[in-house]
Amino acid sequence: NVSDDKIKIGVLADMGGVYSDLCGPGCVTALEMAAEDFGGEVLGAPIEIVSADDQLKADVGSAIVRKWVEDEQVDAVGGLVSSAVTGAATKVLTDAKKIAMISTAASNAFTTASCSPYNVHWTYNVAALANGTVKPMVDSGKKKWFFITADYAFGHALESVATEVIENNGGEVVGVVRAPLATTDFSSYVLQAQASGADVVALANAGADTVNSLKAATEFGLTEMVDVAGLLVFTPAAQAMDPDTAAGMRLTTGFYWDYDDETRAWSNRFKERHGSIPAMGHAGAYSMAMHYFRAVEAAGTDDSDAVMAKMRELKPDDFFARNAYLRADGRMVHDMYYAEIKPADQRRDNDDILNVLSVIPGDQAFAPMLPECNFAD
Amino acid sequence: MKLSKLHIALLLVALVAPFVLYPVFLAKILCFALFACAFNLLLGYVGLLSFGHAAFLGTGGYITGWLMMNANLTPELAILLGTAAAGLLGALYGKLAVKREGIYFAMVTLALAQLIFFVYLQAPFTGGEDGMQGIPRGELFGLIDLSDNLTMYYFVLAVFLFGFWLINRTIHSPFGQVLKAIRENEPRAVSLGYNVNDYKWVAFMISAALAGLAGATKSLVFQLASLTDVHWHMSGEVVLMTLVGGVGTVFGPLLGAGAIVTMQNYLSGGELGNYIHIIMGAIFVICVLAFRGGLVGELQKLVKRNFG
Amino acid sequence: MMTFLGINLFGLFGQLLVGLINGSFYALLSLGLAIIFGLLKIINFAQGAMYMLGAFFAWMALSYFGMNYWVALVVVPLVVGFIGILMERFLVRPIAHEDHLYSLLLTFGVALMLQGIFTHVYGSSGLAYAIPEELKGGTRLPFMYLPNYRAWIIVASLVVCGLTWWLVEKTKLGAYLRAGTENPQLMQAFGINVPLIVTLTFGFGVALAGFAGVMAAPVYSVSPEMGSNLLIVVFAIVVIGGMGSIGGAILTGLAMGVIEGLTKYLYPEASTTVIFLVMVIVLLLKPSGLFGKEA
Amino acid sequence: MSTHREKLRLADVHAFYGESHILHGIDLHLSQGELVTLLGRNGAGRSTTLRAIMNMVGRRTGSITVNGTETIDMPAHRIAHLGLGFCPEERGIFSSLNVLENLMLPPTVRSDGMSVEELFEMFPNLYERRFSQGTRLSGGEQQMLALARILRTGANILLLDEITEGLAPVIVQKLGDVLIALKERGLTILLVEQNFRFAAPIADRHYVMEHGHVVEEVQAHELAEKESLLNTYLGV
Amino acid sequence: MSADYVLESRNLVKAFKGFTAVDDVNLKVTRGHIHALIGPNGAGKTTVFNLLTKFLSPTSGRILFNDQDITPMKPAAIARAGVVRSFQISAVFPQLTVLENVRVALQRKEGNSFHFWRPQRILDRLNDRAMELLTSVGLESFADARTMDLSYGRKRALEIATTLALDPELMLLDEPTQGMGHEDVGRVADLIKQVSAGRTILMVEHNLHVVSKLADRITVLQRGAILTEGDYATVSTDPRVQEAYMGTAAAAEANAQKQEETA
Ligand SMILES: Nc1ncnc2c1ncn2[C@@H]1O[C@H](COP(=O)(O)OP(=O)(O)OP(=O)(O)O)[C@@H](O)[C@H]1O
Ligand SMILES: Nc1ncnc2c1ncn2[C@@H]1O[C@H](COP(=O)(O)OP(=O)(O)OP(=O)(O)O)[C@@H](O)[C@H]1O
Ligand SMILES: [Mg+2]
Ligand SMILES: [Mg+2]
Repeated sequence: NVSDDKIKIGVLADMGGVYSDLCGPGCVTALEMAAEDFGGEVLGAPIEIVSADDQLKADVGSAIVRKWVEDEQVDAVGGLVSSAVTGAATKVLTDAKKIAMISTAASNAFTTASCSPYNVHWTYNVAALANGTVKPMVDSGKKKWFFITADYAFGHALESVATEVIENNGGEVVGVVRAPLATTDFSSYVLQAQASGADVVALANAGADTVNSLKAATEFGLTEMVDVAGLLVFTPAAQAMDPDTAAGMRLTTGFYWDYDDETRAWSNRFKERHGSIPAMGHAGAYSMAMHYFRAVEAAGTDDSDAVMAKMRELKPDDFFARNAYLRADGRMVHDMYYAEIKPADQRRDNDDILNVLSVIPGDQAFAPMLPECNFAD
Repeated sequence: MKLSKLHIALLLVALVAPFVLYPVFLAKILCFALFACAFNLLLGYVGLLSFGHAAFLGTGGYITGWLMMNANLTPELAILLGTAAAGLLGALYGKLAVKREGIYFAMVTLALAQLIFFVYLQAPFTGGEDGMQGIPRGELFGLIDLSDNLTMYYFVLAVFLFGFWLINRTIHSPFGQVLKAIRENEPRAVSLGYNVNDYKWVAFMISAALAGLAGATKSLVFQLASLTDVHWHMSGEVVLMTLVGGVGTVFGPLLGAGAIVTMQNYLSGGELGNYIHIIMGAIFVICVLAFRGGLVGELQKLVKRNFG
Repeated sequence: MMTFLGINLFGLFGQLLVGLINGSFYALLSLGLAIIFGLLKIINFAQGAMYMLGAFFAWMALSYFGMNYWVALVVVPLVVGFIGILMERFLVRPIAHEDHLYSLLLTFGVALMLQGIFTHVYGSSGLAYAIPEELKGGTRLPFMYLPNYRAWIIVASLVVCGLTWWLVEKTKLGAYLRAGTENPQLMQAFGINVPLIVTLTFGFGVALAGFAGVMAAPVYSVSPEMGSNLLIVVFAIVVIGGMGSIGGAILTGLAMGVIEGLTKYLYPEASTTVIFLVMVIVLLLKPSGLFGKEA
Repeated sequence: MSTHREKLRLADVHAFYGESHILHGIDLHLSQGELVTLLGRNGAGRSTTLRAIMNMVGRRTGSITVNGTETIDMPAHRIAHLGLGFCPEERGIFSSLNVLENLMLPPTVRSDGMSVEELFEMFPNLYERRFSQGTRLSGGEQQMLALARILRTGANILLLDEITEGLAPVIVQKLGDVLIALKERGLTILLVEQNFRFAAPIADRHYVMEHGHVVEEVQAHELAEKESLLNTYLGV
Repeated sequence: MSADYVLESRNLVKAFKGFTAVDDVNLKVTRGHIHALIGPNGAGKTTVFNLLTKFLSPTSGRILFNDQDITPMKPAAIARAGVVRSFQISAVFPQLTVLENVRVALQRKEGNSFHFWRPQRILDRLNDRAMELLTSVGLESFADARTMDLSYGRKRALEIATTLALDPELMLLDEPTQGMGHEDVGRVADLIKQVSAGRTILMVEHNLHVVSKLADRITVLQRGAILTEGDYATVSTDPRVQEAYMGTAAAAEANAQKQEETA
């Protein structure tokens, strides 16, 4: 009862751009591993993985997805990195009633403002980051916040969610600068942050922007005066930071490869194949694909509605998904981790980068479901 | 433009192609081909290198998209208005830019396009870098449903043929004759009493409007208008398409657009995605070193050598 | 705190100084481009990639050979310059007599390839390169904390810019260069080895980008994309300054740093756009750029 | 003849621009202190002959010896250093340089060139306009500059292409005097000239060219008797 | 009476940075004349031309064409008003055919030059007139040749044909015989004479033979100012002109000629 007698998964990701380390070729590897681990077939139909480079462009991504579902019988699309591409891709997928398996995009819109019965958002989202990183700091008495925000939707979303958390917990936002994407020099913004009298300077940006803004913060002595919080720091970015600069920085992540034996076992397998340790998106992509295969098997069909129902019904449980369940809005709720970047002298090697400080239970990390996004039948 | 055997053969190919290839892909090629042809009108026939043509492509797309989503218009009207908007923007930009020549012209157009990029980046209605998503394709003249890809393709083909015809007519019109003279010897054209800037300006507007038409159509095909279309990379890409196809040739931009879109399409899928930049870069280097005439230019050379 | 018309003056001074620092960096970058673009009339789109190479080579030299910053500052530009010479000799020269568009396309291709190769090998997240020991720390000024390395950027780039300006504008070499690009054949007939001068100049311009890359490594993250974004801004600076004017490129670089800095303070979202706004205005008022000779 | 040192000899020189074959086996020679003209109609190949000597054509074959040195395989930039100075038909004034820079541009190839003062005395217009941009000069002034420029280098074999073009008669007359003076200093001059009235009284010999061939050689003293022949070639 | 003058300049001045190229020039060109502008190199002749056609803007002074002030007009507008120039360096459209060159000029008056939606065919009705013009300069057999391939003299002839196509009231010719072989010089001089019928011509020329043969009136410029004016006999025997411009040889010839005439 499988359409076209195969289960075909597309991996749409940034294969060569700034996010390619977060979920590019690595996500292809992760999905291939999932397919193999599942035995290479579901319900007797072979699993096929195809992949494409979205070049971080919404139009390219949506065109690829359109072609996959209209012309190449793709059943579900994984990867999905930048929020812009993901937004465009989910639109196409929803129209075609195919499942979007979002592993790395940060925006919470896919389960709120633009939620859809076919969206599955697995690894993390901006709300979890804000709840994870911001709340403990506000609670510890750091009330005045300054934002250096990447001037695009993801940055705005991160900033607004974090602001909400700050204000709900008795803090205040004393200033915001919106830096254009891919700004090379953040010193001007750092000076503004310095002048603001904030307790915490929050970096509502990602990737190279985070690395560069932190660099400037250290250079201009900002880190000595106030706390700098990276709201979204993936392991590759943490590795790219100057260890002296980054040491002690707090962050929230959906996965850390060195957390326990289970995570290490999978991560080492991944590293063997891919060459570097997995970032959270890689692990999420694997975990989600495994759950999808299980659901297809349980449903006895690859019909999206049936599979989605099964995915919600079955509890995901593996090295990645702890205390996890898939909510009716497509949000996968699971344990998140509050961690800090290790100082250079405590690192075994460059992979040994985080100290997990605490586990944040999924229900505290993720915002509650909106009623209008409840797709349970 | 007389219909030659070549034209008829190409037209037949275009008519049957969607039964062999994915129609949306073909429609994309046609949109970019129209864009490149519009650009080539300026570069190839007036000698003006615009490095900001993305502004018009994007404007056509955004305006049409917004109208389709908010104004409840039929697609042909939305496209018409999108095209007109791009033409208006072209009128404004052209007025400023045609006063300059050579590299300065290129730079003025680039700078103006960057300003437009900024506007679209910040303006709320464009959706920022998420783009304008889920633009409905609507029903042509309120009758023909365009949501079917094949129907959409034939509509795009019709739009393209119209644009292509208009460009070729322009080149071979009394106006085109003056443009040619201006390109050859501008001071002489002035001394014959031609306000050369006005002619360049009109050519710029035509080119901008047609680029807008391409963008407008494209936004319907993909149901999306995004910043990619206004980014300077896009302005660069259209230069590449035209050069790869052959500057100042009738079919060059069409072929160039086809080649580049196909290449991107092919490279972005699967294993090669990783190498896309390396391979594209290598192709450009090789093209420039060995096939400067562009595809059409080299073909013409080959034909001449073997049959001429 | 001192305020004037509601603006925090100390804050403003800080912004101005930071702008000046960035400006001296722009000056350094636009210098290489101005030489190649303005004097040789070659539109070198690979200049950004050469800048990236400079930064990466510095990183590689340190990681693989233990070569420190100061040695790298001398060696890396030479290596990058040599790559430039090879590029000129084997790629650019064969198409020198063709339309300038082709050199643009060619160097664009080279830039894509280099960027692709480095992304493939080193990923895109960027690499860390520490500020050299000697320049760590900073000085506390009344209105801001000035890191030593930033001060060094100002000094180093002004010295390099000044020397280059002298070389091109005040020595006969500069006249040979300008004349050689205008009518190479006649210069040859005068007994000047124009191809050699062109090659060396190209190499020198590229080496400057390499130098800027090494300078940038400790303050910006070393990543394959670092050059491509900067390139177009630097092009704009060269055009605003006036093509062919070395002094123009330097002064405009400084000025644009300051203007951009102020924009970052007043309307940060527009900070990457402001330079293009300036460019439109300048080109409309003074077609050949601020310091360019009227055509 | 053997008393005079031979400065320049072309033997069976062919020259090509791309595919077009312009010179078809040119033979000519100049001895020290001679002033020889190349006559011919528009397009006969006179300018091309000069350009071939400087290796400024697409391709050239045959033999070109300068001061006894074979130059046919020499790169263009080494030829000037044998003592050749070339004043091109289109003048080649550089717009990116001012008048003085233009004047000082070509490297000196021998030590006994004319000084800048001497040149300014000869062409006062240039002195007056010495800081203007080269191409802002009037047509005639540009012509003066082009000539002055190579007189400075000390070249002792001059290849001059249509130097009286666009000059006022009074200057043309002065140029004639200059050429005679140069000749007396021992310089060797190959002159391409339309203005036969100018060339006839000062030249020692004339070569007549047609369609890329040298069709006639006329000594100065034969001018009168060969006038009708010249008329048919040149349409004087 | 001023109506006799097609063109007048009043106190025309052009100063470049620290240098006055044209200094208070009052030029009067009589209708129907061939008027020559001569003078030493750098005297300002080309600059005067540039001012009259607004390729340069005068620093001060006025230009009257048929008593109408054309000083503020744009170059193209001046051309349309009937003042058309040729260039010191040959100006043709090299890639167009010879016929098309002339047609471009004829086309302007058709009023369809902006019609980008109409086929080129509609220009064919201009072909007869174009051929007529080509015939008048002896180029009829080259009508379909690419202009690039024409010899220098023929390009000049074509340029004159193109200029004639505008039917200008006043033609400005800057050194029309420069760079020509003797044959061509004669041909072009004849041509100028021929086309001067019914219109006025202002020309700059260094070839005194051509000047003496064609010019009805001559203005001599020196250092930007008018040195003297008159017919060839008057001007050429003026000792100041002889010294500044003609040189002794030409002067001797002119003097001899004058003596012959008076004798
Ligand atoms: N760069 C070139 N490419 C192709 N053909 C050329 C080139 N330069 C000159 N020719 C051709 O070579 C021939 C000889 O030209 P050349 O300039 O030597 O003539 P010339 O005798 O000096 O005549 P002129 O009086 O016109 O200067 C002409 O037919 C001309 O068209
Ligand atoms: N744009 C300019 N800027 C500065 N000086 C100029 C400019 N144009 C011309 N001149 C100067 O003005 C003077 C007059 O130049 P013009 O070209 O009018 O002379 P001309 O009489 O035509 O001489 P020729 O007979 O040599 O062509 C010259 O000395 C020239 O150097
Ligand atoms: Mg010649
Ligand atoms: Mg003149």
